[in-house]
Amino acid sequence: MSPEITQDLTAEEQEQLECVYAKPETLTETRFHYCPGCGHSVVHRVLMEVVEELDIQDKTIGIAPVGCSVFAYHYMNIDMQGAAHGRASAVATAVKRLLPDRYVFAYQGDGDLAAIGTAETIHTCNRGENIMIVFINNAIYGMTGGQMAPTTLLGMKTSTSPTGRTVETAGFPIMITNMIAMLPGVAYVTRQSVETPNAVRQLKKAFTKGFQYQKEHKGTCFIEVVSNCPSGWKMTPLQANKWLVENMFPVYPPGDIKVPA
Amino acid sequence: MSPEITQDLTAEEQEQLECVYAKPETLTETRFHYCPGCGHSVVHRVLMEVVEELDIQDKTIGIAPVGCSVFAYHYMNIDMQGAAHGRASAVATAVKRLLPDRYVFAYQGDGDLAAIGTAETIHTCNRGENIMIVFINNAIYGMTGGQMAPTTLLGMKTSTSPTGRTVETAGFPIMITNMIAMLPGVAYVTRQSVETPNAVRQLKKAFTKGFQYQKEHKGTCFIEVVSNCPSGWKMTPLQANKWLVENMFPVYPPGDIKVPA
Amino acid sequence: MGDTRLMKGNEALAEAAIRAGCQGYFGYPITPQSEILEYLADEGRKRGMIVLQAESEVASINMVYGGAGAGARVMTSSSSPGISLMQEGISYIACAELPCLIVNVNRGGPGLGTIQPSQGDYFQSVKGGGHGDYRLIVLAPSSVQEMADFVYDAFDLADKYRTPVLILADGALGQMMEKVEFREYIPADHVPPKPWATTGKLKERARNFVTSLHMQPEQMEEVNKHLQAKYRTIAEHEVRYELVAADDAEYMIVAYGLAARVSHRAVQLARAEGIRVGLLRPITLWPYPSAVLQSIASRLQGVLVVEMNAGQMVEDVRLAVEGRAPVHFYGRMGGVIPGPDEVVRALRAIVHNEVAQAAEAH
Amino acid sequence: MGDTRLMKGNEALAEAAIRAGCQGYFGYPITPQSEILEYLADEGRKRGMIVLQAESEVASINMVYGGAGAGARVMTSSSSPGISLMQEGISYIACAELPCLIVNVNRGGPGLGTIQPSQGDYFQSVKGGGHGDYRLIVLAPSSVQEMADFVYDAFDLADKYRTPVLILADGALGQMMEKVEFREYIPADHVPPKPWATTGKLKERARNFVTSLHMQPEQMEEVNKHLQAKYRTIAEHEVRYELVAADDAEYMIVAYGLAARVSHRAVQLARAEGIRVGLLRPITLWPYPSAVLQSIASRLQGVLVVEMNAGQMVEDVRLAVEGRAPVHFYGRMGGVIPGPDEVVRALRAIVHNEVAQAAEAH
Amino acid sequence: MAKGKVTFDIETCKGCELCIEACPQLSLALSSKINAQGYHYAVLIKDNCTGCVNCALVCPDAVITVYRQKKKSKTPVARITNVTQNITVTIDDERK
Amino acid sequence: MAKGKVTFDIETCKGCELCIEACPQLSLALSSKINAQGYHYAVLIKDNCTGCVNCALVCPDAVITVYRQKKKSKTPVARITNVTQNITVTIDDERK
Amino acid sequence: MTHELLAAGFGGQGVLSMGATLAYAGMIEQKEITWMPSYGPEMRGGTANCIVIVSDERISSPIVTVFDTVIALNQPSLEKFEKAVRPGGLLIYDSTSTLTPPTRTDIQLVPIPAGDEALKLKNTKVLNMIVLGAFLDRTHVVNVDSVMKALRKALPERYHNLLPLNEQALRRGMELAGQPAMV
Amino acid sequence: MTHELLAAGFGGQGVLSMGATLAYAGMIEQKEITWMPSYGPEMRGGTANCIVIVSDERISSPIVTVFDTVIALNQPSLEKFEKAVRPGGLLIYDSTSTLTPPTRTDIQLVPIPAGDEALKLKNTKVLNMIVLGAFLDRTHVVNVDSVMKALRKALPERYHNLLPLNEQALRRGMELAGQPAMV
Ligand SMILES: Cc1ncc(C[n+]2csc(CCOP(=O)(O)OP(=O)(O)O)c2C)c(N)n1
Ligand SMILES: Cc1ncc(C[n+]2csc(CCOP(=O)(O)OP(=O)(O)O)c2C)c(N)n1
Ligand code: SF4
Ligand code: SF4
Ligand code: SF4
Ligand code: SF4
Ligand code: SF4
Ligand code: SF4
Ligand SMILES: [Mg+2]
Ligand SMILES: [Mg+2]
Repeated sequence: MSPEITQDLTAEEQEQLECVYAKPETLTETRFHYCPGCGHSVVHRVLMEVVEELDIQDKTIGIAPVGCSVFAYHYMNIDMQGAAHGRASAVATAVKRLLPDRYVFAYQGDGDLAAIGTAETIHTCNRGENIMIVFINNAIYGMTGGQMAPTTLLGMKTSTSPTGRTVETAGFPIMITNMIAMLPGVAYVTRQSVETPNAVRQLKKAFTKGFQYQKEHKGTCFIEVVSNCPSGWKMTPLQANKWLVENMFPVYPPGDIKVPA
Repeated sequence: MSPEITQDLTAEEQEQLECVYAKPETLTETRFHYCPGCGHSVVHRVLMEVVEELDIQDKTIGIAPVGCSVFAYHYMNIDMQGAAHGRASAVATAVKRLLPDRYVFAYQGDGDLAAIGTAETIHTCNRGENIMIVFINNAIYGMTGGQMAPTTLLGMKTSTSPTGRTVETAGFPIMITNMIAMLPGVAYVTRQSVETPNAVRQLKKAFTKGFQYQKEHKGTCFIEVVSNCPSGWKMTPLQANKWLVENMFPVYPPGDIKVPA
Repeated sequence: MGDTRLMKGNEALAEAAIRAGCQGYFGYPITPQSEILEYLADEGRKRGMIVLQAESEVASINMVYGGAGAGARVMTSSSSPGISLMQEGISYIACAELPCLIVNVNRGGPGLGTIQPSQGDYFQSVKGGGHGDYRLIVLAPSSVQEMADFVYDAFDLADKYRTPVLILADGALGQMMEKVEFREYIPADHVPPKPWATTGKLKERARNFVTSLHMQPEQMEEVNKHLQAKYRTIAEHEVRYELVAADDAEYMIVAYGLAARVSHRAVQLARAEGIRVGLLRPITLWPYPSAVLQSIASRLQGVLVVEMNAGQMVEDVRLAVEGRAPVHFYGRMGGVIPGPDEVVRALRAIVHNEVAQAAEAH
Repeated sequence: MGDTRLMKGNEALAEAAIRAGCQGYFGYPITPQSEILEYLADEGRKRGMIVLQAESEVASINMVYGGAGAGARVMTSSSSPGISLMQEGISYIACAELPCLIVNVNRGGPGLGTIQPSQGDYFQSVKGGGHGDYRLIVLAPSSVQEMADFVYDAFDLADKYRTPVLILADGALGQMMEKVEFREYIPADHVPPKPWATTGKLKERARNFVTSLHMQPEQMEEVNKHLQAKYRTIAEHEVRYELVAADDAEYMIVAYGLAARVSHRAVQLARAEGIRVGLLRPITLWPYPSAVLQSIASRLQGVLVVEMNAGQMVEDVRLAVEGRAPVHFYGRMGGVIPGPDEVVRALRAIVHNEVAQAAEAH
Repeated sequence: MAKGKVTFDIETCKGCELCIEACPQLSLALSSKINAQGYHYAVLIKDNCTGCVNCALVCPDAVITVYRQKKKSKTPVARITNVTQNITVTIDDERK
Repeated sequence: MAKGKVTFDIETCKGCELCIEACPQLSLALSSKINAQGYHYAVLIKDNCTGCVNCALVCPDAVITVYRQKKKSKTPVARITNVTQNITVTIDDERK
Repeated sequence: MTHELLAAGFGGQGVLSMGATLAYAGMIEQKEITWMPSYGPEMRGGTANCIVIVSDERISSPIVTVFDTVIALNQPSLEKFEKAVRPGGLLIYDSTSTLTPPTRTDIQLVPIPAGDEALKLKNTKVLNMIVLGAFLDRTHVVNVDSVMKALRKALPERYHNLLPLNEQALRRGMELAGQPAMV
Repeated sequence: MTHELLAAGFGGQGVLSMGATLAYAGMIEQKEITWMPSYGPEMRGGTANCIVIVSDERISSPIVTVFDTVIALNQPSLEKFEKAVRPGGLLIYDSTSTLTPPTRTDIQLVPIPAGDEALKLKNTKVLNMIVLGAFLDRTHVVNVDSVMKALRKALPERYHNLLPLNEQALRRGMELAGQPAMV
């Protein structure tokens, strides 16, 4: 290990350097409670960067789920509601219908969105509610300690699939995003991730588009983020991201699934 | 009108004719409570004909929904359970898992299956439960007096879409059957109808296949029947069937959507 | 006659909601209350209301949560099984202190039951069908006029106390027609603004968030203490009831909703027979008019509780009477409505029995 | 030591379910009870049980309906918000008379609340959180041993009376470890066969159907009368409770579950101070041990109800005591557990106050 | 004689006319009379029924029983078992 | 001097190492010290940072601020309005 | 004055709307009214009935079990509700569809051949108005002008061409009720 | 005999399993026991504590607020629970991680340099066993053999190679506790 170098900016550096990246103002001072390396907080930050850049902090209302991101409103410096488990899109529907000129998004985990909230998710999208749904797919129930999710991969061990998920007991991992993409009311469907700088840049573009389309009344925008859960997966953050690329991507390949005409 | 002819069989006729069609024994004596011309009872009868022909009355367990067919167990002479609104497939799941050698089917309307029961329907199918789901799509809530269903056509007037269903308020009619067909656990998906003798014959074949595949553990069989609701549609039965062909079929075209490999 | 109309209770309630400035309705069809959704889908939409037929009652109540959280005046309605499905959502709404109106046009249970009128959901309404310690203000109309009037009241109470208000009406009140006069809606002046609503974070204020989650038990206990204090305030100020022929009464019937109408007639019939009986009709089922009952209990020879269920409110009556007078119960279940004659018979039996007992004692 | 093990309450309950021959478990994760599902997903499956992680609590309870209707011994478990979602299903199960076990490991509410132990769901459990007139047999364990033992009992009661049984345990009982001895499960001999189950219509019998629907109110009233008669039978035969130091008691604490354990200690401490206090621990919360309370009430100087909520069971106590003794309440909310010292303090305040009042009276 | 015939459980008929529409022979019509439920019920009005079963297939209320000219009997005329050697059997087809 | 630099909010860092993995310059490492949360936090160990922002993009805890050599200033040096006739403006680029 | 009426018949016979029309007319006359349907299962068919109370005072119970008048438009209703008429009360029934006439002697029986008369008026839908006419004639609970006003208000414009026919039916019913019982 | 213990520390320090081991040992000695975790939010991190009661009699409350012994493995726990020791009771704490030592004089203070000792044993995971050893030495609530038996039963086979190290740690803790307080 090389000797440590000055960690603060020197006077000279202060003069010559300009800040090109800092935590956005749209995040509060509160430290994230997430486990080390968890993708949730990256997504939070990127989302808030976009809100900052589009200058829509005063017009954006977010809906937090029940899941590890239940406290999203502690971090995102915007008006938010915490929905009951699975119902974020129903809550978002009402907010948007009653405040149609606001930007509304629901932020949900895979248990929340694709298990208990399946009906609300599908009908919100089928109605083409003019909102953005951010879907964090980490293939596990993070918050409750690592149970199988509907998106858990086959063979994956979790506390409720101790010998690995099997088709016989639990069926295949559900491709909810692809089902959603079929619905005519849905304008934009994309699958993103946050395990590399480039992935983060792509996600940012996706969020920007999502808000743009919402402004243009194009219909529902659905953004899946294939994410990790180092704690639930019982891996280090680096292992988790590697595992994600090797195992999640083959089943949930990143990329646009539907774009507006 | 020609003069009436003997309505009973003459002695001679009794000698020379044989019965080629009669109500199956697998239907009880109870008269159907359905409105004149309603498709529900045709489907009931055809289903029970198949149970009779396959000689599986003692092994078949049906789950009735909440909807006009809530009293299915008064007509079908088999063991049945009446599920809560929307939950027939969850009920069927448990019955089948606990009695795996029985034939289990859920019988559900469009409100039951595709609105309140969306999550149960999709997850039952995603788990590939080895059951048959019979889905009566009459594009309306018959039982409660003609409210809009998720499958109600655009422009269709119902008591809750008094000026016709619009995309803005209610989104597009949901293509739940096509979504279901995407799920790998689902073996057989077909869309049938009962407005002509031939359609009835086709439906019978579909039911026969459904039970056959269940025997072979192929996974979920999903049989949609595009049906009518003369009362809800405020039409005579003949008008209703004509309307069905002209308006429902373009949106819900009959035919197989997925067949086992 | 101005704004007097002949309407079903369900329609009157819906019309009153429009007039009360309700901005959003979210609901799912179920007999015997679908007319509320149907009326609003027509009239409400025409008059600018957001009316959404949701995919289920679970979705409906969570839409109400969202709409109320966004600061709008919103409501839902359903009937018994549908209300059961809303219990989680109601508990959330109560805890997050969101003002809204929930209407239960009660049908016969349990289970799928019947679609006929019932009061079987009393316990669920007043003791909390959902989890945790919370209360709903529960208003029990007994005429079509009240189906309309209580909507104004309900919305104002909801806003005043930031609490969900339930209108509990049996199916008959939803289906029957009476004339109803719509007075102009003037929001009560105690109705506060909603600076807490999530309408978009303005620079000049901190972000608003609506939640029912508090990770630390001590924090959650504070939330509970706050709620309990609020409930005490409500209990002090918002008890409503009607007393009929109570002054000289030796017996009191206690009944609400349709059963109170039936009992009112029974009081008239029984008085004609010389039985000195009065009627207490609780209008708020929570907070319950315990004090009035308590204050008259000791001069009564008996109390007869009449309900369209197996005996639920009778517990609240017994809690108020606390042994000061014998409490009797007469009920019909599963969608059956008692007639005034039955109630009189039940009353007569009590009176005679007591007279007999008194005689025996001598 | 044989089959004695050190286990969490949740695990003990799950192990007991396997031993009781439970054939199907359907549930959805939620803290603080996910260990039940997790244990069964491992051990239960290995030992032949059908264990299905459902897509939601709504699905779970309806799977329980299906499984019970098919004649199998089945169960589900959840915690407060999840149990609220089951209320419609529970009402259906009660009405269709399907035997099954429901476990609520109660956490702090309302709303999303906390995950810490609470008794905030008492009302929901005993008064019926779902619609219509129905009852659950409610068993309240207060140790890990009872978490196991009551499972045997619950399944037998469920089958005997064709009724859903609820085990109501606060979160602490699920999470704490104690030693637990698994006695062999011998089905009670009153456990009847299930000829009504839908297992396939045999030639020799009419079809079976499971339903909670009865279109005619008169029919539905009959169903209700039948249910009410059954509930009366249960109330007569199945009341369970524990009395501690009651013989010479001038004061009684009434508490269940964890609060009863805490209160037991408080009794010991208070007795050491010379306060003659006993403990009534209801084991069945419904049917409630009203009779025993009633029978001792008049010789008491006071009753102190201790709950981990804002005061719910206290109503049942007051209904039983009916003014024969003053009833006091001490509670903690939102996931906070009272300590024995707090309970003693509350008791002391009552005793001193009464002594003071008595002195004043002289 | 026609090749087929249909009979109706007239008290169960709801007069929906679907059978009438389905009959390729136009053999059916509603009666001018009503049954106890208040419905004009379906009746056979022509002697040209072929026993094609169409009407019965579409009838929602399982009202219709259909008869058709008997096919050549398929019931066995004899039962021969335990054949250990080649034998020859001739059937006399003139039973009636 | 390097073209960029990064600073860390070390008390917020959870030592997940994602930034280290993401840095193309291999400029980062975990410190041997721990912060109050108990984590070994990330630090800059080389003087070769380009300010590419990669580390900050992947950091889950928004710990990292990135600086880069200033671009030519884009702030206006003068403000010219209401031009009614053609004019010529020359900028003296030697401000420093 | 308080009048308590029960009207019963088959689903399609218009008993509910007859009751509603009467209630509306009562409202026009500034009376207190209540109309209570016995609503059936969530499906079609079967019998229907409603209670209508018209009164000068606040109406206590909308549910009564003994009526001043019962109107029965079919045999089952007649059988079911004959006993619900208070002694001295009225029982009006459609004699066209009645096989077994009522037998009570302590009440006034008013058979109206409403089915036949409706056929004569070439519209079976007005059967209910004929019977309502008979009711008005016998009770004067409201007057016929109020009923016509009620119909005018309650009927959508596009059906207003049917108003004269309805009036004709009402008046025919009044006539028939005026005649001595033809039992 | 009844002994009531509270053990508290950071999430990863093994206070819960230390408590469970003690409980298991109690069970092996046929005592009554209860182990009550204070379980935290549904997410990771933060502090953890548990109450362990070992008794010869049926245990009434598993919740107590005053303890015979408090074991504190970090500064926040020490500050929070110092006052929870009953007068005359024990306060055992990891002196390695303690910045501000406890100040009460009416209780026995037992500082154990567990962090340093664990480093010496080259496995920070055994810190909890060192402290447990100290506890056993001072209280004799259970004996060390029972604890070893408990570990053997509770640990999965694949970790049995760690048993000797654990025993070493336990014994080291007993030694340290035997020495006079080094405050
Ligand atoms: C009605 C209800 N059921 C269950 C729970 C428990 N619960 C909380 S979060 C969660 C799932 C979390 O998984 P996911 O949605 O994938 O989010 P993650 O934590 O993985 O981000 C569950 C089951 C609850 N709070 N409410
Ligand atoms: C929880 C609940 N919500 C609503 C209802 C009322 N309800 C009964 S049937 C039905 C819908 C019927 O429509 P569908 O499923 O399409 O069946 P159909 O009658 O058209 O055959 C509804 C909403 C109910 N019984 N339970
Ligand atoms: S449990 Fe998983 S999803 Fe939740 S914060 Fe930790 S790593 Fe992230
Ligand atoms: S309402 Fe519609 S679906 Fe129901 S029975 Fe009548 S026609 Fe059939
Ligand atoms: S069997 Fe065929 S030919 Fe005969 S009546 Fe029926 S449809 Fe017509
Ligand atoms: S189809 Fe059946 S019910 Fe309809 S008219 Fe013909 S016989 Fe009658
Ligand atoms: S900005 Fe780029 S070069 Fe500099 S430390 Fe971060 S990743 Fe490395
Ligand atoms: S990515 Fe962030 S939290 Fe992780 S080690 Fe680097 S600076 Fe720390
Ligand atoms: Mg997840
Ligand atoms: Mg339908």
